[in-house]
Amino acid sequence: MTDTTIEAIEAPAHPVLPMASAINQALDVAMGLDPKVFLLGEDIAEPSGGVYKVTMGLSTKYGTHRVRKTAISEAAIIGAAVGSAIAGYRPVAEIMMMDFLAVCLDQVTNHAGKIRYMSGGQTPVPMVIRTSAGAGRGFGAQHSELLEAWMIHTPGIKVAFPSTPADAKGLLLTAIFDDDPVLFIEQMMMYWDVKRFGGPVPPGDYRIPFGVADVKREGTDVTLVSYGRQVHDCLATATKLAEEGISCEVVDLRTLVPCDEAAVFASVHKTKRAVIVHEAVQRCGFGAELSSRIHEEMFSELAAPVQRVGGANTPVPYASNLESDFIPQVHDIEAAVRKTL
Amino acid sequence: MTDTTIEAIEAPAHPVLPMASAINQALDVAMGLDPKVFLLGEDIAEPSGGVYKVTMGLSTKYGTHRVRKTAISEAAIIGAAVGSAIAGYRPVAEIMMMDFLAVCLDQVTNHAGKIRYMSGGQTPVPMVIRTSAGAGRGFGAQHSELLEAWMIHTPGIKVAFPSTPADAKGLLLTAIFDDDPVLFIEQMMMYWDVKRFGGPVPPGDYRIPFGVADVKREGTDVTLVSYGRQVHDCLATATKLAEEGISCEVVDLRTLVPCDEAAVFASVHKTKRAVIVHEAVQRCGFGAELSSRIHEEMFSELAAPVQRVGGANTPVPYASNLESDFIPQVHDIEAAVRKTL
Amino acid sequence: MSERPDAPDRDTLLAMFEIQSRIKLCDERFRSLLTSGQIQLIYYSPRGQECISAGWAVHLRPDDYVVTIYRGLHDHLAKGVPLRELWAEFLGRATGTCKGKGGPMHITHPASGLMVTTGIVGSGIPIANGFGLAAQLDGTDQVTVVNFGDGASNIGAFHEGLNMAAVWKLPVVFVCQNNLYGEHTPMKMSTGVDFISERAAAYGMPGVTVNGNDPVATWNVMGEAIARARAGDGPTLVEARTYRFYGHLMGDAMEYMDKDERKAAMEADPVVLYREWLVSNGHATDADLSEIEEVITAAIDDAVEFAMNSPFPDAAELYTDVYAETGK
Amino acid sequence: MSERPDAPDRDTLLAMFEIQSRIKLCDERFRSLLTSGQIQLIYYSPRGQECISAGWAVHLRPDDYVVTIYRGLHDHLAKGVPLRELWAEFLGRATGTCKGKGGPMHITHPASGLMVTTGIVGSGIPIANGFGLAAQLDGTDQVTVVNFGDGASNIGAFHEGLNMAAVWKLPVVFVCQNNLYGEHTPMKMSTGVDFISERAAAYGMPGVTVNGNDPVATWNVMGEAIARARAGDGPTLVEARTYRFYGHLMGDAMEYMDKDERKAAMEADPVVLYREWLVSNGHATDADLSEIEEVITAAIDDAVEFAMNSPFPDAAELYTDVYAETGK
Ligand SMILES: Cc1ncc(C[n+]2csc(CCOP(=O)(O)OP(=O)(O)O)c2C)c(N)n1
Ligand SMILES: Cc1ncc(C[n+]2csc(CCOP(=O)(O)OP(=O)(O)O)c2C)c(N)n1
Ligand SMILES: [Mg+2]
Ligand SMILES: [Mg+2]
Repeated sequence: MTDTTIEAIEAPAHPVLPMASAINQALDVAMGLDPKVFLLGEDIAEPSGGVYKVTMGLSTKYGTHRVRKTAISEAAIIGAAVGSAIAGYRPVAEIMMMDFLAVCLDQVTNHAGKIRYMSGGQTPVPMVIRTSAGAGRGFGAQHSELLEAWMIHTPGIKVAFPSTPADAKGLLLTAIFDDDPVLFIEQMMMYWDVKRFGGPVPPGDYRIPFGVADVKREGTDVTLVSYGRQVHDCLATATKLAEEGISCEVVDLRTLVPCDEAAVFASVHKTKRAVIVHEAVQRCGFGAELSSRIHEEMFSELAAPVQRVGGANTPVPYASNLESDFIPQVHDIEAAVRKTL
Repeated sequence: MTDTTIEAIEAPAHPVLPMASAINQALDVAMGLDPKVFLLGEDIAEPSGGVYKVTMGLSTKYGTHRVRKTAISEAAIIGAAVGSAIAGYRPVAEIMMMDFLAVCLDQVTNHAGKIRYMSGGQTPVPMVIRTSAGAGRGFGAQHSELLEAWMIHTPGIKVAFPSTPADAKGLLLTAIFDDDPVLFIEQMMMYWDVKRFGGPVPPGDYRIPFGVADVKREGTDVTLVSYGRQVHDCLATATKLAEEGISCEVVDLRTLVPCDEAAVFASVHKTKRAVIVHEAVQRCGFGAELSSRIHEEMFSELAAPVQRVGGANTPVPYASNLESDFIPQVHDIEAAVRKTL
Repeated sequence: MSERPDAPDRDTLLAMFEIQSRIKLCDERFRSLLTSGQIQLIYYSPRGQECISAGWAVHLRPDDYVVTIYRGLHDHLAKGVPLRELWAEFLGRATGTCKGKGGPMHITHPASGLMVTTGIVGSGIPIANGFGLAAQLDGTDQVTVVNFGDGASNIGAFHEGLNMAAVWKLPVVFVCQNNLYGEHTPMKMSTGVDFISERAAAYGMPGVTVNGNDPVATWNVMGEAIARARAGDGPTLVEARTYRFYGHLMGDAMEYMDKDERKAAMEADPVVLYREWLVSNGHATDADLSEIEEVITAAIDDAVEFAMNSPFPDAAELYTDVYAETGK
Repeated sequence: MSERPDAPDRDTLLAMFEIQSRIKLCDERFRSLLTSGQIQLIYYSPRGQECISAGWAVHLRPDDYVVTIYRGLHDHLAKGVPLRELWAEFLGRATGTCKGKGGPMHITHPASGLMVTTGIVGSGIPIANGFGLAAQLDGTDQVTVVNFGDGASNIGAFHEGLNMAAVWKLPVVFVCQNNLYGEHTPMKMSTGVDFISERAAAYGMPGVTVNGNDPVATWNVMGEAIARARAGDGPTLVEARTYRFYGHLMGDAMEYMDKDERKAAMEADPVVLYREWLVSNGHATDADLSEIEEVITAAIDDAVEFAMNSPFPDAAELYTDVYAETGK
């Protein structure tokens, strides 16, 4: 399957699409393949096809019994997904924005995440929670958070976080057919911006295995580890620093649970330096876990302490200037890289 | 104020009490000092005085208008605390067990934690959320979790986590009169076990400032950083290893937000080695953040990578043997210490 | 205790007695072993609520789904969870329904249709909708019965779950076992209505209150609600009024409960009264019922011995069943 | 449009008109500046819902509390949030109510009694109880009015909040501004009842539905509910039926809305009809009302200029107001 991945990324033949279309394709393919796959969430049916149009066309094609519009009842949405998953379905629930996980977290962590374990393996919960997330759109403190760290700290839930349309499609198809609950994080800013975030998307039933990181750029001096939209900022940083002869390798984790630590260690083994970048608040973010793991496993090899670049330790502010200061930017990544040299 | 602390810990004169009584005293003192302090939560009033008897006697003394029994409606409990706090009260809300934070997290993180910021400082939210937590009582996966990492990752909320009755009283009084929302974590196993966890409790209005760690044992070879019940396991480990001539310093953080990094760095500056211990799941736990901070600030000084000892990366199992394997034990701490030598 | 024109046939009457007795005898065994210190666990006695579970159980098929809560022993037994595996799970043994990893608060036995037991108040309700939705999408006539307490009717999950079930016309029966207390708090101190069934109207759902200590009345009400769900006519909220004989959990001082109220409830023990009614109305002889009880007692003896002699889970079990693949 | 025996005095009638017009004109200015690209922000138009806020506002004192949601401009203005600071906050400027850090979804202005604006559906309801509880404990007769939509009545916080308010008899008025849609979903597709007010009975609370586009009827219903709360007689659920003229947010294609339904609603513009009614029944001359409108327009001109010329917050503001002490 890794081959498929590499193939896909090399293949120029595939049509360039925005991430939203790639996600729509994955849902379409999954529903076509398996009648047990259905979608539920707020406003996801036609007309409208979701507030971000990600599920456009699907209720018309598969019917409103399989693309189910719900009330504003997130706990009921996740609960219905949990029960139907145990009963043999593969529900894909949409939580409109990641901050809203806070109103249904009990169903996510105490139930979706623990039921397999509490039942001694008798009742797996094969479901996906798709959620859009991220700052940068002037939505303010309650519509901009990235909370993957909460889930990573809660055993039982897998976490996928794509950076490209192809990865989004390949990871979502894998998520839907995975036998565990998967939180699938979609950074809103990438949905429809083809210019900045578009990419070639392989057709059909294209899957990317979980736990396999993707080296998006090879380099020799510093390893930049990231996921989601920040991978693009890491690539921009790498391009910028290349002009000075600083060679950055960019490792895109793609899934955080499971996490391809081996790929990270292999890269750091080569570079002896690492910078971890994510948009989520830095304090107690996933960067802390990965930084600890690298230090624990490679302490003697490291030429410098691992650096972290994350969101400011604040709620997300509204004012545009403050909001962009909150989000890690290329110059922040660049500064962190220099610290390791 | 730090003086009071040291004084208190030296003073043998003070009566030895279980942690539950120390917490009860703090609530009593606070309600006596300030009519704006009130309590709300499930079953907290007389008769019964709470399922763990921590609030015993208070509704009789202060009336049921100030010690308010509620329905099983955690979101309503925290919401009422948020609103009344903004209106000038100092509510102390009880969430019976920490796992139940998941049913009201939106009120905690999106509201209590962000309202000061979102209002540009106009509306502080001076409230406390007391919650009992921790494994070891055969309660299973949904009544045993420690979730401080979720809160530490969510700017706006302070976190206190006492290890002794005196600290519990001093920190709770500070929490109640602090102008920010404070999550106050009480490890259930310590409530009434005077033999193992009892200690002298200074009378009256005794306060311990936030952000001041307490060195519970001095040592020269390795720094053990912990909080809550695990501090006692660290002390036991230190006693055990002392027999071999290994000298452990035990730093009790007492509050995690704010965190007394200076005290940790000072100790590690002396020992060059550190082990961080907590009961919460290790992956993405607070140990990851602190380990990263130590590596980031003291990399060149460290004789060995910082080690972490946390809960297993699993839900909390029911079977007694598995449950104790889940919880970090003295032999785990000992093994981690040896790794640093 | 005269004859009841609304009573079911003899087999059903005896089937309900068998279930009630199984619950009563199992509970008595748990409490005696706990009191004597032979076993140690956190125990939520269902004693007093037997007739409710028996009332829905006899209407259900093995392929119908049941969801319940920490106070679930009566529901587990009513749905047919086998005694040996149940006892072993309560004792945290490798031979338990959940390999000892779930415990009493999380009994799960899909083979009997006991799908989820949750320790979070109210959270089984939205999950039950998922089972109902699966049956509806499958086009089967499977029914889901979800049990919860009076206190649970004040939490958000109740509201969201009942609304979704009503809007989607799900084949789910919401059984509120109203024992008048939520932990140490009387219902009237926490709840804006006198009857939980009044809340059904907020969802355009039929709601009914029944005396959950009256086996025949309960059987009738459950029968109607389950038939409605099976016919595809949507959900029902059934409030069955009952009483907790032994407070919230084993060791509860019950200082918050009215002594006379409790005394009266225990004197009107629904299982005892039902037994007398069966005999006095000639549905069974004392001997018939004693035989049923003896068979159950023997089965409990066997289950207790099985559980006590079962091994604890292997240490490696700590790390399995977290994800489909171990070691992620 | 004949005279109304149930109408308030002239001052009140004109006060309501002034509030409605302030909302209408402010909204029109926001939309025109957004359309012309002179400003950019996510904008939830309250156009069509003016009469509801005006209806409660004239019964409130400055020390009464109001809680609202992202679609809150009408409520903000009705409670008296000053135009300059409001506009500056919408534009994310240092001079805004919240120093530009909260934005439109979080307008807060305690001086006017506008205590909380939340972006999380339903979450203002439990918080409103806290203000009501504070007033009750203080022994004052302050009233709290909390505004939310029809969609919000399906989320758990609504249920928990109304139950607590009823049990504690809190001085809170729950105003459901029912504009028939929750984002892109018609109420009937998501809600088990036809009238949100029917849900009040589930808490033993009075519930009433009023035509929220009828200023006089709304004034009367709000007056009763607010008086009840002020007298210490507890909460009320008021459902005010209305319509969103411009969909969920600016840029909404509204393909999910019935064209004729929307056309009809906009033709029956409540602010326009009210203006005509005031004139035709001699409560005011066209000139009186035009003068009110001109004053408002001038104030908006001033506020827009103030906001546009205000600086963005200082970079250091990112780190302040997270905790009482900066830098924790
Ligand atoms: C969300 C949540 N809050 C609180 C608790 C603690 N708790 C366990 S049982 C219980 C009482 C529930 O009462 P009720 O719903 O009437 O069920 P009963 O125990 O009477 O059968 C409470 C408050 C919990 N388990 N979950
Ligand atoms: C808990 C939560 N879920 C979903 C959303 C996304 N959302 C924002 S507004 C809205 C619709 C709310 O409808 P209603 O309550 O009727 O208010 P209206 O917008 O019609 O005024 C939704 C679903 C949210 N903000 N919060
Ligand atoms: Mg009860
Ligand atoms: Mg609406």
